[in-house]
Amino acid sequence: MARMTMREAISRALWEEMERDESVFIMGEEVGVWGGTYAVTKGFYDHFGPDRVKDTPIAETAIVGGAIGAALTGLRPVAELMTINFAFVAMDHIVNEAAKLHYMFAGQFKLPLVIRATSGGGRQLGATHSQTPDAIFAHFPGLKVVSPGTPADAKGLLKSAIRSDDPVLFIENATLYQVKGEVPEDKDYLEPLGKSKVQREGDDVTIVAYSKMVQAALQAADMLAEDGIEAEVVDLRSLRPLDMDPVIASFKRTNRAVVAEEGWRSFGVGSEVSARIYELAFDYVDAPVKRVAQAEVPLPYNADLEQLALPQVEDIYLAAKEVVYG
Amino acid sequence: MARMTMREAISRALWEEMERDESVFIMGEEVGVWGGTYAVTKGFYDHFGPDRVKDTPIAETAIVGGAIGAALTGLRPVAELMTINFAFVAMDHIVNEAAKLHYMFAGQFKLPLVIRATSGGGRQLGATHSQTPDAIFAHFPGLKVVSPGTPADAKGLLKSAIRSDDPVLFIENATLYQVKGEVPEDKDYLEPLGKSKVQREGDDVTIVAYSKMVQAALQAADMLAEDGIEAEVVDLRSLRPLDMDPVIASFKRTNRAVVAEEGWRSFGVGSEVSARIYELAFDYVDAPVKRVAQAEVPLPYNADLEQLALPQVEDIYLAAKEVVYG
Amino acid sequence: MDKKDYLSLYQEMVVIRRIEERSAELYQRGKIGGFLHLYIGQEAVCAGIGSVRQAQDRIITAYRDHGWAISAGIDPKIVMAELLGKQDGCSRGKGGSMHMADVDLNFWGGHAIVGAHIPIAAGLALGDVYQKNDEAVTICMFGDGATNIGFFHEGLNLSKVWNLPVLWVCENNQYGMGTSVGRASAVSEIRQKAEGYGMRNERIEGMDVMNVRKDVSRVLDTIRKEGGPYLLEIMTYRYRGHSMGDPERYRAKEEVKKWEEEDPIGIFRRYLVAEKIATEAELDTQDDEAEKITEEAVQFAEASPNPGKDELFEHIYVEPTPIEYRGYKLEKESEEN
Amino acid sequence: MDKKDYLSLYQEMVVIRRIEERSAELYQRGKIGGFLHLYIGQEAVCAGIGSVRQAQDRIITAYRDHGWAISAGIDPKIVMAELLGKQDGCSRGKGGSMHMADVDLNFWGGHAIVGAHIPIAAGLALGDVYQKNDEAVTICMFGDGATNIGFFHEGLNLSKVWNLPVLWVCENNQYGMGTSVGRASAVSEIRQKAEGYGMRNERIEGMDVMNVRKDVSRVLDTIRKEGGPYLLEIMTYRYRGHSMGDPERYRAKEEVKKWEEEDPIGIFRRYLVAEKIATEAELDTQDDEAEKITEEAVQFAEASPNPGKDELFEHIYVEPTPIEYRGYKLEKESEEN
Ligand SMILES: Cc1ncc(C[n+]2csc(CCOP(=O)(O)OP(=O)(O)O)c2C)c(N)n1
Ligand SMILES: Cc1ncc(C[n+]2csc(CCOP(=O)(O)OP(=O)(O)O)c2C)c(N)n1
Ligand SMILES: [Mg+2]
Ligand SMILES: [Mg+2]
Repeated sequence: MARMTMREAISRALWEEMERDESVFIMGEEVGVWGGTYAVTKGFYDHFGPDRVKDTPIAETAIVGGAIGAALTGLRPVAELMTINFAFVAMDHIVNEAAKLHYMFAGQFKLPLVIRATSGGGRQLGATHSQTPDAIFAHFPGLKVVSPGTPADAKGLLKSAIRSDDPVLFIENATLYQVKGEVPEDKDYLEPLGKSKVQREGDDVTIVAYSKMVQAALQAADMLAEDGIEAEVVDLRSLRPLDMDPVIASFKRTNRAVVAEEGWRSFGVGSEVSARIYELAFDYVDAPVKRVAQAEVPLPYNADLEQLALPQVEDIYLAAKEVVYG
Repeated sequence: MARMTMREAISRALWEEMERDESVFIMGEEVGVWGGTYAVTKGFYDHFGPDRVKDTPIAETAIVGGAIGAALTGLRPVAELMTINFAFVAMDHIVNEAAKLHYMFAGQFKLPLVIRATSGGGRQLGATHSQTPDAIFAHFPGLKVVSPGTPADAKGLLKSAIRSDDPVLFIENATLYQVKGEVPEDKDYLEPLGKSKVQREGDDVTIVAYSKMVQAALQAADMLAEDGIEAEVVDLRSLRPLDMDPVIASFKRTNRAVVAEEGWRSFGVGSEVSARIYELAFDYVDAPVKRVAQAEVPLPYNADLEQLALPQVEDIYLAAKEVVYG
Repeated sequence: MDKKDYLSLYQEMVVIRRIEERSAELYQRGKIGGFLHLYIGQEAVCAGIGSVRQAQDRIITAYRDHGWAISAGIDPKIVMAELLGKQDGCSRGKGGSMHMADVDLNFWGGHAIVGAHIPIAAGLALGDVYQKNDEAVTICMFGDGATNIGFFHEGLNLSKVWNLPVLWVCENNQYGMGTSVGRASAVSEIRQKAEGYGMRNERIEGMDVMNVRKDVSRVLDTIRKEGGPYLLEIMTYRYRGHSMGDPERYRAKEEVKKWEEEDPIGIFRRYLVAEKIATEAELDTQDDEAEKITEEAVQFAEASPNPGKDELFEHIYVEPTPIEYRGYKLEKESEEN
Repeated sequence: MDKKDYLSLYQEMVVIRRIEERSAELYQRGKIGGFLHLYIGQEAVCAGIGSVRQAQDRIITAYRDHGWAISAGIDPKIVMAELLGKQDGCSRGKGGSMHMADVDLNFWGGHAIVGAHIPIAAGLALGDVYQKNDEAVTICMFGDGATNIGFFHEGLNLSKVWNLPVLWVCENNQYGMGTSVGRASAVSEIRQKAEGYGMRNERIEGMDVMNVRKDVSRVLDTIRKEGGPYLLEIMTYRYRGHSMGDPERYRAKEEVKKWEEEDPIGIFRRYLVAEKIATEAELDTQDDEAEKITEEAVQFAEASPNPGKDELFEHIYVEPTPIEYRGYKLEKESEEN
């Protein structure tokens, strides 16, 4: 175990996988000479060289489309989209090509492909650069959508994503890069894709979250503990496949749940999780499931307005109290 | 009133609005000389001429982006995307530009824009051409998402969409084009955007649906009636804004609901509607809300497999019986 | 090429023609569904390229792909089975007309979103460069209409910046659906677009298979020798509508007629006779053979079983992954089982 | 131009420079957030174009837009207020650095997605053609990096096919973030891309505002007379990093120095003195004035109030529309009210 930031954990995962397997390479805007816009690939260009750390033109469909093609030849590209907001530029390649080629050609095509992108708001980047639209990608069967909430998971899940033979959209919340945690140093440390995980145990209320909201939920849980409420925090980690087992197991004990996500509420992650809780544990429901999410507005630049729109630790705390006390 | 197909109703709405307002024009692939791939704009080119019925190159970002620009100058473009599957090619312009420009520039930009696209499967067009991903567009505040289930609504809603000063994604289910119904002939017949509507009354179970599933729900309701179950069918008509009032009013009487959609279940329309029913009418719930939706696979070409994946009238019927009898 | 090769090339073109003709019939009879884009009129392009490309050259094309599937080496039986959506189809009935592929033959489909396969083709070539498959060229076809979409721009630019061995082939059949090149493209010669990428380019005639062979093999040699991409615009024509429901309001019957006189099969046939490579009788035998192959393909396809219900949930992912939600009906069924 | 115009043009360039310098400071002090892309070094482009375009000409650009906002006529106070996210900003603090606009001045923003505004610009011009605004030209700026994205291709092609009056301006500052033109673009002269659209094109020098004025007014005349699009590649350079967090590993300090010697403000200043249009002392006065304007802008912006909380839900739609779901916190608050 070593204490490191999520940025380091992700960087390590990439580095180790590139060392381990020659077929892994990185392509994207500014991943090379610049060292990655979020410094995740700093030092990679010098170490692995331009053939394995490929700076691309600003051309998202060439990045994802090119990575798909390379993956079809047996390579394991890690395509970087800088931010998920630019994923819309390559949307067709993500949801119509990457997600479907394996199926449409009845298994002939294999796409061991990872698409990395940062998600999330809170940095005053304005409406087009601050989205957390993770849920919409999870709508598409054929794609795997992963988004870690802790440094350890970031490492273990990214390594699994790279080793996976399926196309994985790997979403990193940019404001989590500084978050520190204990990370296993084992080079074969893998976390399974499509498995939720209990990040904190508790019997009074289940807080379901993923990515940044896991950190927020853990903080809210600490606040709740001071009030005598023990919250269990379940981290979805993957949005597709979505593993409800730990959520339902928890809910069957707590009978109360809050689902927290950074993105918009409508047609979001909370909608799906909430709907499934009722489907899978109807008889265990003691209070309406609460959704904590972003206000339904394009995010404004002004810092105060932006924070007003974004879900806060306190919102989770209040929601949890409400489901507990009614 | 006149009996006509949904194709005719949509065609009429377009024609009448173009006659009424010089600033309305159509642009898209094959809308002109060809007469529209689904024959919706047949005769328009000859009547309105090439300046108002503009054939475009195969360039979806030019179609939507160009329409946005034209709308900013005060025109009312109706941009046609042929099918919603190609909307992914123009995704950035739909969700990052059309949905956000008004907000980002604090109201300076107005986008009286309609984007028309056909949605839905069932015609053996294969995975990339058969999607019903309507829900994901409804995730974005700033965009209005409308999808009619009857010929009359198609006319009244499209006319409202064209007259609206907001960007509207108008989704037509291609397999509904042949469906007939009574349509008001009034040239100012408008149906409000963002309002759900009861299409059939009943006290035993609420079936929430939109687009093609409205027709399926009405058929299922007839079958249920034979079993002595009176279903109320609520047609959402708009996915954003999503009007829950008629749904909740109905549910407070029936205490049971089925939500039917053609698209995939996970992160779909049923997720949102189901989550909201519990939030808004928790104390009225007698049985778990049931979601009827498409199997979670890219749609295959083979007709039998495709139908197996698509939600059928019988599925709604069975789901309704289950929520009624438990 | 020896005589056998000539005859088999001729036969291949006729088979492609017949398979398309039968497809049209089967479509009318409801045996084929969805979109059906016939290749009739363009046979010299796929037959010409297919006969000079090497096994390591990857082939990738758009939805007008039956001819390409056959020229890449997929048995017409298998092609027809796919058209009918059967288990024995190359994509087991899941892909249909627009999604033929056979990876073992280095044929990478069949892609239905206009131009989306262009960046993918660049990626295939990147894969070869990365893996030092020095002799491999990726051959990527697209229509004239497809050259107006952003994918084309991003794919072509990348191929030039990274010097990828791609033969970009625009099959210019002069229309994208009902839109003539002049109404959709800023330049009337598609090859001129390559100038914007400083890319070698050429426009060639595509109705004469011998001509296609000659030019394409020369260009493939150049790419193999010098590396990097090359754009070839091949002039051709489709005799039928864009797909089966085309009202064909956009072109005059006379125009189609004029092009039908330059029929690629007729041209090749006259050439073979004039050059005394084959007699009319020998070619008639090939025609009969092609007829037989087509008939057998239809019979095979009709007899091939539908894919089983379980196929629906096969191939969503490579790795075993729980399908947490199926369709409602299937949920029911599995509960009953 | 009379002397007053020269002086005000000079002053404008200095104001743009000072505003950017102050922005950098304010960013360091945390008063400006998000991304901040400085225009320093490129002033001759916006000042030159801004001073020759006519009121009916629409201006649209990317996120490096402060200079464009000022040259379009937005008061530096308002620009600075937007940078600080204040109520008096041109986008009421909602847009920030990347989203300045003033529709009344025919300045259409400020767009943050690389190249996405290019098809929008084509649409603006289409609007003018449709409405028979015969004298209007849409002037659309984008970077060298942006010419590699599909939007560029689709927008340029459309403008040529429909013969739209657009002046396409590539501000070639030689890098897209850390990637030099040569590493991202198939052609080293961006203007060559226009050849792929059969579009008139030219590469001009962009450090000398008089030169920019001359060439651009000539080209605007041509467009007004002949219609249709024209691509102008304007060579320039940004002295600062791409945005505030740029490690600048991709270029040598000497290269920046070399370009700083060709400073557009210095060049113009020397020109004005050499041509005896103004004395050094007069220009110093302009500098002082610019300093004052900048200082006032900062003071104004600092004093401007934050937008009220209600602004959050303003401008989602033009039409009154129920906001069925707000953020959880706001829901709470509104219950309390
Ligand atoms: C992105 C996208 N837009 C539109 C379509 C619909 N469409 C299918 S084929 C076609 C015409 C393509 O023309 P061209 O590239 O010339 O190929 P051809 O059909 O002539 O072989 C169009 C518009 C599509 N499949 N994908
Ligand atoms: C579609 C998209 N991809 C990536 C980015 C991130 N990005 C912002 S600016 C930029 C570089 C653009 O370079 P250029 O067009 O030359 O303009 P300059 O910054 O030099 O003015 C990049 C890659 C973006 N905003 N949008
Ligand atoms: Mg064509
Ligand atoms: Mg640049």
